[in-house]
Amino acid sequence: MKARVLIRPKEGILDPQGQAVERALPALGFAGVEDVRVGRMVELEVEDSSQIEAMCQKLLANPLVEDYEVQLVDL
Amino acid sequence: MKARVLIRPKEGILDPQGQAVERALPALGFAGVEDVRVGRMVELEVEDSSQIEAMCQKLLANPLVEDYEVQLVDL
Amino acid sequence: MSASPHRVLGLTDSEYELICQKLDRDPNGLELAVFSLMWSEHCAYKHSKKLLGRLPTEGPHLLMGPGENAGAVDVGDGMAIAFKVESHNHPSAVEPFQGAATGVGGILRDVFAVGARPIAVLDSLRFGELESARSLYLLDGAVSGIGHYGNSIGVPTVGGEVYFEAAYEQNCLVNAMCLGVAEHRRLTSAAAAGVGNLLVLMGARTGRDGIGGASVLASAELDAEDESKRPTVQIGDPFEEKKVMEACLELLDRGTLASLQDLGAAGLSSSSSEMASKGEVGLDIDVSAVPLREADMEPFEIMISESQERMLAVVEPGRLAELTEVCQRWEVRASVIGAVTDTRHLRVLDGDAVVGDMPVDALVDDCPLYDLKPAAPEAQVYPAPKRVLESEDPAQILPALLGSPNLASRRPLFEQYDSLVQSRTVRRPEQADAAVLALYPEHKAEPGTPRKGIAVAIDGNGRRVACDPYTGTVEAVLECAANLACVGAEPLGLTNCLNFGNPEKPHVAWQLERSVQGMADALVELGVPVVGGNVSLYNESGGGPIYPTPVVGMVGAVRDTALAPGYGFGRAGESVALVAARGAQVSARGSELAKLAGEELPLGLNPIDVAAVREVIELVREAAGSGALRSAHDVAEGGLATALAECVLAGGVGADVAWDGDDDPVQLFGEGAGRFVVSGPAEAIDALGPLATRIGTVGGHELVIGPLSWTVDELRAASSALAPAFA
Amino acid sequence: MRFGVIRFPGSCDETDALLACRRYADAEILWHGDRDLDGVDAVVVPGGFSYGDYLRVGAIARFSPIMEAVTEFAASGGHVLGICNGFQVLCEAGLLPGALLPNAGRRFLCRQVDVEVARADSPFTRAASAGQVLSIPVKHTTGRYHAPAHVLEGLDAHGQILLRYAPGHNPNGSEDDIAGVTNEAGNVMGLMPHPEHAVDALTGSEDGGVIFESLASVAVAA
Ligand SMILES: Nc1ncnc2c1ncn2[C@@H]1O[C@H](COP(=O)(O)OP(=O)(O)O)[C@@H](O)[C@H]1O
Ligand SMILES: [Mg+2]
Repeated sequence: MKARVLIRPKEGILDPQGQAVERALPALGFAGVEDVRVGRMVELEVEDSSQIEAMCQKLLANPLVEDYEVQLVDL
Repeated sequence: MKARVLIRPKEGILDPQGQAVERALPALGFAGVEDVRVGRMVELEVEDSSQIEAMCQKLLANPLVEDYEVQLVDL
Repeated sequence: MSASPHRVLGLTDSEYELICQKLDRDPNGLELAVFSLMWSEHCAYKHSKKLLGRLPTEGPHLLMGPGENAGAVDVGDGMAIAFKVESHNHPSAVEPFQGAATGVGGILRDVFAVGARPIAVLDSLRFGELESARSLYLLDGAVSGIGHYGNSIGVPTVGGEVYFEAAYEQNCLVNAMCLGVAEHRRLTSAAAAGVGNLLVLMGARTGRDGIGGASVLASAELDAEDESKRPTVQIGDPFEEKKVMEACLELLDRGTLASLQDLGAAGLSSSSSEMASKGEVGLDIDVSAVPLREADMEPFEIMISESQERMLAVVEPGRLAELTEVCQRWEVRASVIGAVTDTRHLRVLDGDAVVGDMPVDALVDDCPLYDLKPAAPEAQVYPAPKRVLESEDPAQILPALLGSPNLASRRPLFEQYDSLVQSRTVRRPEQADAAVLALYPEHKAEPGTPRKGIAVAIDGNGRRVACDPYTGTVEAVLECAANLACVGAEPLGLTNCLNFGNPEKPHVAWQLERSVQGMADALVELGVPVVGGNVSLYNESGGGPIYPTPVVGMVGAVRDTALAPGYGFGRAGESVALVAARGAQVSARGSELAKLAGEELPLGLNPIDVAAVREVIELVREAAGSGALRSAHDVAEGGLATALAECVLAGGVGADVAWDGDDDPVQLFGEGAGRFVVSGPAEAIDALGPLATRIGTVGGHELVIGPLSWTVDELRAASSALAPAFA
Repeated sequence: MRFGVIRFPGSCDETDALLACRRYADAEILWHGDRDLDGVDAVVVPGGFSYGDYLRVGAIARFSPIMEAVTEFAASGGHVLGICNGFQVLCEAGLLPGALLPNAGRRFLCRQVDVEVARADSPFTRAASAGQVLSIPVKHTTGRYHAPAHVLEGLDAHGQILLRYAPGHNPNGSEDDIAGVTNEAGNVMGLMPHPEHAVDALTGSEDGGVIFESLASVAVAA
């Protein structure tokens, strides 16, 4: 089973990368974009999807500063 | 409208981060995990979702080495 | 036959016929692919090999000259410094971050392939003018990529240079230089030796990276077809290379390997045939034993893949276990993929099937070499720079020069590089004209015991070479030597990268020929040998050729690094002097001032009396090396006033310089080889003799030049012009 | 007194740290795959790019076998010093509070900065004096110290902040100008600046030596 873990900086934590994207967009002609957050995505093939939660907690995300969300993509 | 851009290394392109995670997982007791790819996620609020494609091409992704996928999350 | 495969691969019809003759048959697809790469400009030096023969390659300190992955010089105590500069121009134009990163990765491999531990990287960069969004993008990407690779692998980036000129708008240049340190007895050759020995591929798995890169990306003009080359961009993995490097250095230290070679352009094809050629042996390679990143790769793809972070070693069968043990500990893949034979053929097997069989000599030595057909142009071929400076008032000109992208402070750039790791960096960027590195960081300061070291600088002002390929190149060599002199270093050897346009064009051939001659003449006069280098041709596309850009990197020995002066003025009350070669000339021709004023590039610069410049270089070197001087700085782009401003900025203290009222901008801002600004106690300055003229005194918060004055803060603000490029 | 300096795959500053330690005591390299600390008196988790900084800085290295031994060593009161990447690893391992986030300026930054010693009564700073300003380089992309508000308050209350960037020298946007912190017990310290690159005037500064000197003197005293 294919799983996708989306990881983003927690609400309230400064996200300089997101800010940089937000600053760059108008110059490229894109107006009306707000609230840009840059995070990570980890995609993996797992046999046992019940492991994913533990993997996120232990390795893939740092729960102190990051939120995550798991998407399962059955094939 | 909230959009989420998922960016991953292109098929066939070396993904050093994915490799590193894949190698680390067994030691942590997670067996049966394969095909790990580490990419980025950009979340943003856009007024006009038709701009997103162009934003990806121009700024958010590097189409030379990355594929991307857009998810729209209507609120 | 419009689409003959050999033509698509870049071979001429007559080259193809020659290949058929050498094989006594038509090559198959794999063989054609391998030949096309081995006979490419990049690997065979078709248009430059004859010229390179003019460069002096012998000197008292030389240990290993051109021909190996990196050259090496003796620094005493049984220690050697190996070094080389290499280009990664085309890959960087396609994808600046990965192009520059893998450029650093590649030059690091060349250095540890000869058994030296990399201790420093320098970068030499050329982009179009900064107003161009593309230049900004390339600059940002290349700098980030160099930092990414060098920082992550733990090798400090201690110096470099960057210029912005419209001539590089379509073709940026990214050259990287690396230095490594080794005991003499550890210096290793790439020559495969010992029939029956095993060929081991170490490091990353092989993917489709850079397929076609060497023949297409690395030696053809870029065009709108860039798009189609994109999926084969090479990705760098400094973490992998770090492990491979540690494993290789440990293996060499134990004496486990018979020889070692990096995989660079043309991948396995080039590395294996070079090893076989140097060792006068043959090699059998089984592509089915090569670990792949993508399962379905064809044998020819495996042979030409440019996947990064791979090394090829030859090992005696009895020592394979030792090799495997070391590699396992470093978590480095190692696979036996073949063996050394006595056939003098490169045989490629896919399991049991022979899929290619080529004489090594044919691959490595038999590519036809071409004579250049140089012809001097009748008029300057480059358009005049855009005028950006209206004022003729020296008070305005100095800040304009300091703020011009070619002269502004490089701090926003080099702060992105770790310049300190390995704890050798005695003089950092913008402290001195050359980086100074301690040879033995583990030694402690002991009174009376010198802290031995080396110094390194890299130079090459393409615009001046465009004005005069001969004199411009002489100047580049002299500037490097002058930079070393300012920290008291005695030059040991030089590496160079020749970045030029299409050598089949007569005026480019002329630039190349004159430039190499200038380099050769200057080096003979200085007594400095070339230890190796690289050639990058065909740097042109729609916009015409780049400025001819020979980049030279020089390494020197420093007796006591603790004495090496920086260029910042130090103590109030000390004297400032101009030290100039006998008959040194100053002119606005081809200067930065002329560029800002939008003047045409002249055809021809004032000739240089190299012997006279050598004399002043030696004078400054002796004084700087003995600790007599507080500061020493060579006068280069922007002339005397700019040099003074740089000394003020680096020292954070002003200076008062007498000026006889004549506010001729040429005297203040004109350029020419063989001049230095030094400071120190009056007695030390006077001891320099007749070539030195006291011109002022250190002190205060302003730079005063006769009737002109600028505060230190004004100067600093002017020179901070690059910061916005990295905001 | 013997220091042990850990070498992970991708460590870069471990040799520098080893040489720095050796100016004040004996020191040896510890291999990430080993499970014991060879009886060393203090552990240094060095800087660099362990596991390439892939996924998230420090995230993979903290699972190395040797980190189990370091965790036990710390629990029993042993002194552990994490420098830069080592600081990141110790935070990931939960041996230190908080986390290190990307620099406010996003880029890698290598710069000599001034750092103030906030407390000189710790085993890591006892050779310094309170308020002393040390010139030490930083070099990192991910050095912005962050902790939730209540944790920050606790740090202050328990005297866990040992080093602060001097006014105008905060290179990364760290909260409260924090450059170095300890755990509550005070025996584990992490800092972003690189004291091991500041132990010899020849290469710019010897101010960082006080950290190693402090540790060496505690272990000897103990
Ligand atoms: N401009 C030059 N000056 C002197 N030596 C050169 C120059 N260009 C190339 N060489 C030498 O030719 C040899 C082949 O160079 P190259 O193909 O770049 O080596 P590699 O494949 O190891 O990178 C090297 O030994 C190199 O030092
Ligand atoms: Mg090589």
